Amino acid sequence: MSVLPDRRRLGRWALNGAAGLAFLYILIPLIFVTWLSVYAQEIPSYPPEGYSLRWYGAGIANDRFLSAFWTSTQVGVIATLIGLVVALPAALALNRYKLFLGGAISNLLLMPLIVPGIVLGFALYVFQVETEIATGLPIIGSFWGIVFGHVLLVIPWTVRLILASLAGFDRTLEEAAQNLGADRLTTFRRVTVPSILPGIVAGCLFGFVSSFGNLEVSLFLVAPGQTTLPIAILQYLEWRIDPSVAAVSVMQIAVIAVALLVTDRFVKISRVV
Amino acid sequence: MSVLPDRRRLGRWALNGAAGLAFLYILIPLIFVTWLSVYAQEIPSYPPEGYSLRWYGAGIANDRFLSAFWTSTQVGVIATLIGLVVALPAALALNRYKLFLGGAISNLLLMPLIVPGIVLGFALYVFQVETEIATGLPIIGSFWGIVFGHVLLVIPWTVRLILASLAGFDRTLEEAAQNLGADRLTTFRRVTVPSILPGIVAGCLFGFVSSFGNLEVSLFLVAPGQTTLPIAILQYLEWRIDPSVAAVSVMQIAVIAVALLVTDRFVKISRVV
Amino acid sequence: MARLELNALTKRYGDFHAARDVSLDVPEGEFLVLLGPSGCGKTTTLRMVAGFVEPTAGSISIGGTDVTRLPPWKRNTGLVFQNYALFPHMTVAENVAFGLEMRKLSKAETAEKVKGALDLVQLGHLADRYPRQMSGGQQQRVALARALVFRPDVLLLDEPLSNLDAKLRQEVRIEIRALQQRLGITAVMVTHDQEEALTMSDRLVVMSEGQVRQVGTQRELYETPASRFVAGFVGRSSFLEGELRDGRLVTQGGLALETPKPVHGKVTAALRPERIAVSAEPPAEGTNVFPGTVELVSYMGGLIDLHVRLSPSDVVVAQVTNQGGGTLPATGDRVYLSLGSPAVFPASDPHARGH
Amino acid sequence: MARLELNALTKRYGDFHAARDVSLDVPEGEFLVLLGPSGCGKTTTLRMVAGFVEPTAGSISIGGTDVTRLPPWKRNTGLVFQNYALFPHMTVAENVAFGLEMRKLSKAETAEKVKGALDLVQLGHLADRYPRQMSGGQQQRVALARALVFRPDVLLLDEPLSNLDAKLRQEVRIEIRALQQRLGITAVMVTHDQEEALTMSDRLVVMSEGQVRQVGTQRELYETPASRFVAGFVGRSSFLEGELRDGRLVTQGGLALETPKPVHGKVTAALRPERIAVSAEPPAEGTNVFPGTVELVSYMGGLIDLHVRLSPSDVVVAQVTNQGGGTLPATGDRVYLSLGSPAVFPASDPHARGH
Repeated sequence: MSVLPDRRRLGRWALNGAAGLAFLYILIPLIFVTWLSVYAQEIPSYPPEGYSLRWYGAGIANDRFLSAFWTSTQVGVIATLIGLVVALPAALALNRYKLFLGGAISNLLLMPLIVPGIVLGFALYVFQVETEIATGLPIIGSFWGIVFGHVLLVIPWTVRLILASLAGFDRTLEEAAQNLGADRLTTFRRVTVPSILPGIVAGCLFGFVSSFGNLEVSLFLVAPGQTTLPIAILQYLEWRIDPSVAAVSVMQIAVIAVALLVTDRFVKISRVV
Repeated sequence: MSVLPDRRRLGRWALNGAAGLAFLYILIPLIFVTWLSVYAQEIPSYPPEGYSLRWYGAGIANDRFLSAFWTSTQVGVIATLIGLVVALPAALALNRYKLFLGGAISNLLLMPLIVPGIVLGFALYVFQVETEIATGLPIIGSFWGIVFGHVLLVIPWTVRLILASLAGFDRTLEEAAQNLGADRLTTFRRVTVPSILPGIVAGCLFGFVSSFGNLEVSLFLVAPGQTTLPIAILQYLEWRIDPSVAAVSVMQIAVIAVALLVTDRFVKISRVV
Repeated sequence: MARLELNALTKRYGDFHAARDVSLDVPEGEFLVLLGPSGCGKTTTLRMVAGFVEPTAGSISIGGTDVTRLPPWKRNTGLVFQNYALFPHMTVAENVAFGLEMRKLSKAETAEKVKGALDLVQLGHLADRYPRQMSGGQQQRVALARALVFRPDVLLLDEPLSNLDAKLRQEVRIEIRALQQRLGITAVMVTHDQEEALTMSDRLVVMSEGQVRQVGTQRELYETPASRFVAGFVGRSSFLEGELRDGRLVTQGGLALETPKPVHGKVTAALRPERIAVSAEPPAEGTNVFPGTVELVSYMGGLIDLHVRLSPSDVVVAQVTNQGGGTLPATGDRVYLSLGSPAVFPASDPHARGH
Repeated sequence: MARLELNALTKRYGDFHAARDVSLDVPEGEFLVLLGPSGCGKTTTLRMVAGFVEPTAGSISIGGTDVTRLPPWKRNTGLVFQNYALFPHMTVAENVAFGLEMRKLSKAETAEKVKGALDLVQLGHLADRYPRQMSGGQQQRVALARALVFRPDVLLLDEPLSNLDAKLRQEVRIEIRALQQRLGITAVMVTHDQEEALTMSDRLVVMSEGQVRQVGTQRELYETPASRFVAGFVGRSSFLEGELRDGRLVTQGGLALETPKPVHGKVTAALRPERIAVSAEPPAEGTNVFPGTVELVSYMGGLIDLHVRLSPSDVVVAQVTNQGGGTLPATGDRVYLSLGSPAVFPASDPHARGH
């Protein structure tokens, strides 16, 4: 067996160390919140007095968390579906036709990802208030008002990830299908969609979680009685800090991590994200 | 000139229409907030009583906005630099060596992008509180405590975008440089870095704006006297709504849009994002 | 399995003619090859037949039916792509079954035909593999089975061998030709590879700049090229440029060649390397014998190319067979070349017909 | 411009020998070509010389200095890559200047040498272009200039022509060879293309399975292949398998061939297609004359391949030159082949030395 020269090995260890450090950086806060979630006592002090899983039960049993969770899920699912319906043809158009200002459009689709959430929320609020004043319709604080806002958060993810998938898609496959007798719709359904499925799935996953976890936009759009989960957590924390919030947090992280890993196994997200 | 068959033209218009719709969806709220920012009156009613640029002056002149803007900028710049220093070697390691669980690591690096901000902020808060209790150091609410939290937001962007750049980098270029007499460090500096510059620049840009615009993490980590711009805006809005917030929002959007387009011209971000 | 007729087919993109007045008549069961440099319009022509490019003018008929305005999925053609274009998310059997499904065959009938088609290309045992698990040669055979299974009227092949390595190319070449003959199917292939074109086709079409330059069998094209372009593109040729004086072609370097037919003006003579006889002494007989100096000996195993300078401005390549033993001419040697009767073409236009 | 010596060079990955006991001695100014199928170890050998692969055993010396343990940047070799590997963010001139910069030459000297190197490859006028603005052939010339400008001890070429199209390949081939001779530089090239290897090299090394199989000039390899493998890899051969009986090689189909030297056991005879004489009548003289039936006529322009069946189990390929006029043999014709004296090798091992 040949032995790597010492300096080459050194470089290798340094790089691997850096990767480990980045990983730890992200992991450590998650480890601490997990630790807190199994504290037995109510006041988060150090060292803990004992360990218990009771706060998980308390988190799940909390009516406000539960109803907020359902609101967040409904908003997320519907916004994701609307986002997908808009994004799929939009991505196809951006990929296929040299649109007037196509490059600028596809960059501006990134805006909701990088414009501060508070600015985006305020802009949506202003838009909905002015529309409500102008039309007299009850928009602000309505369920569909929130959904409308969240679609804005979903679109950049779905459009960009489907575009990434389309960039790797060989269009001669579509010609092959048509040559074999498939009309345009059948070709799309049988060949195009299965080929860009990783992008579609990843786009929906990222779109959903960015809607589900959003605080800023929701803050502006929800009516007093109706809250999403991030708002419910924030309100709970204003009132008291106990390990039940940690338990709710850990459950969210676990669900997202599992969704990410399962989806990745199924469609290799890492190739498109 | 050949004429496209009618159905093919129809499909083309439908796709282009969808792209336009997605674009409008994102643009409309921004247009409304821009409109509000030039209202002459203080109460955002409809129709406006007249137009004026005075709220831009008011936004800039507001001391709280100004000091919060500086805090956000400092935190963002420092967090981005630290994030880059960690991310560059980490991305190189993930790209070059088949790390133990390398795929899982690179997926988990996405976590801060998709874990709800409120959960992330709470986890960081718990971590810093427990560390403060254990060590006695004044961490929570300190400038470096905020920076530490924001580095977590920056890392996923920098690592993923540098990784994307590295995936398109032909390593025979490094061999060519070494064959021509460049040692490992010179090769990295003269060949590798210029080749992955688009990923580095895009990673820093996205990392910075996601730190700059972050509300949830900051909410947990700032001390009462010291606020970032998103928190300052939120606090202002709790007290009153007038077009000066719209003006501040428009200025932020404009700066980010310009940064995006200028950077894209310089390094073709669209190839890596 | 039908006659294919192209009638003055033209495709224009703005001012650029991708194909211009292409007329071809391919009888049932013929293997026709379109040969030409890249950009000559051969692929555009094939894609017009498949229905992916709409002609600006002209018409296409398959088996007597005008298909010019039909979409691709209503023409019964089987197209084999350069990059195979197998559906990556389907198994080999599902790929081959796709065309039959579209034709709404029963499941039992589909399964039987798929099996038959895969056996035809000797891949019956790999029916459940995915394309990515197969070699390039196997993938190309699956693509062939997929294009043949529904009995297309015409088989279209778009540079089907160019992604395979040299050894495999030879193998698949023979296989495609044998299959086409066995099934008696009309086939049109596009290639830029001369050897492929010569060994596979019944007839060849040489194209350039969107136009058909010559149609004929291998022998017709090689023995009687219609233009200087064809003489240079099909087989190798050395060219001598000159002017007609006293019934002879006189080059700038002063060579005077006898030409088989009376020509006039500026002309180009085309010489086939293997038709040039090389000798150390002046030969007893022969037309157009000239002395020259060997400039380069290119040893290529069975063949040896001699680059011989006949005058300050005239170099020709002579090809001799390596018969083993004996001494080979070396660089600097003085030799005599018998050029024979060259084909002669007008010098001004490479596409002008010769004499 | 130095002698290159490889001494029992071996590279092992676990149980797999990428290269095994490779010993070569390349004198100053020689153009040596490593030829072999993919995976034969030729690229590993080249990369060991450049310093990118560390040998498991053996040594490398350049100009008498042992460089086995030196990193790539301390060896003075110039490597030309298959994909050119030009730095995309530098202009042509900056690319070429890179090696000189690393050697800390003054700006004036660098500029002068860069200009000289670019003029050498006739690209002086494109010094300020970026690689992406150039054709493949131009990029490869820039890569050549970049590898030559700092006067490397050895020029290394890793399949330098395989990304170029056929016409360009011929052109760059001649150019590289001419440059190498003009500069008198020691060069080692890796290729899997026979024609490239035969036309460019002073000497050839045939490799397979990590081992050197034969070293020699084109003529030595073609005329006296050391093994059945070399006979099949350099030039074309038909093979007849048989057993020795009464001093003759008797095939399964019953042919009995005279062999030049006494052999024994199971053997393989290798026949060069162009050394087989074809005639319609039994020839007056000749060794190993057999009647046969033409099975396939492959018309390839200047050459025609005849696949002739001599017995139920023996088919050989004879190559005849197309001399025009006259009638060609057709499929089904009865012909007589004079096979001449074949090279004979033990049948068991394709790498065993012949007789």
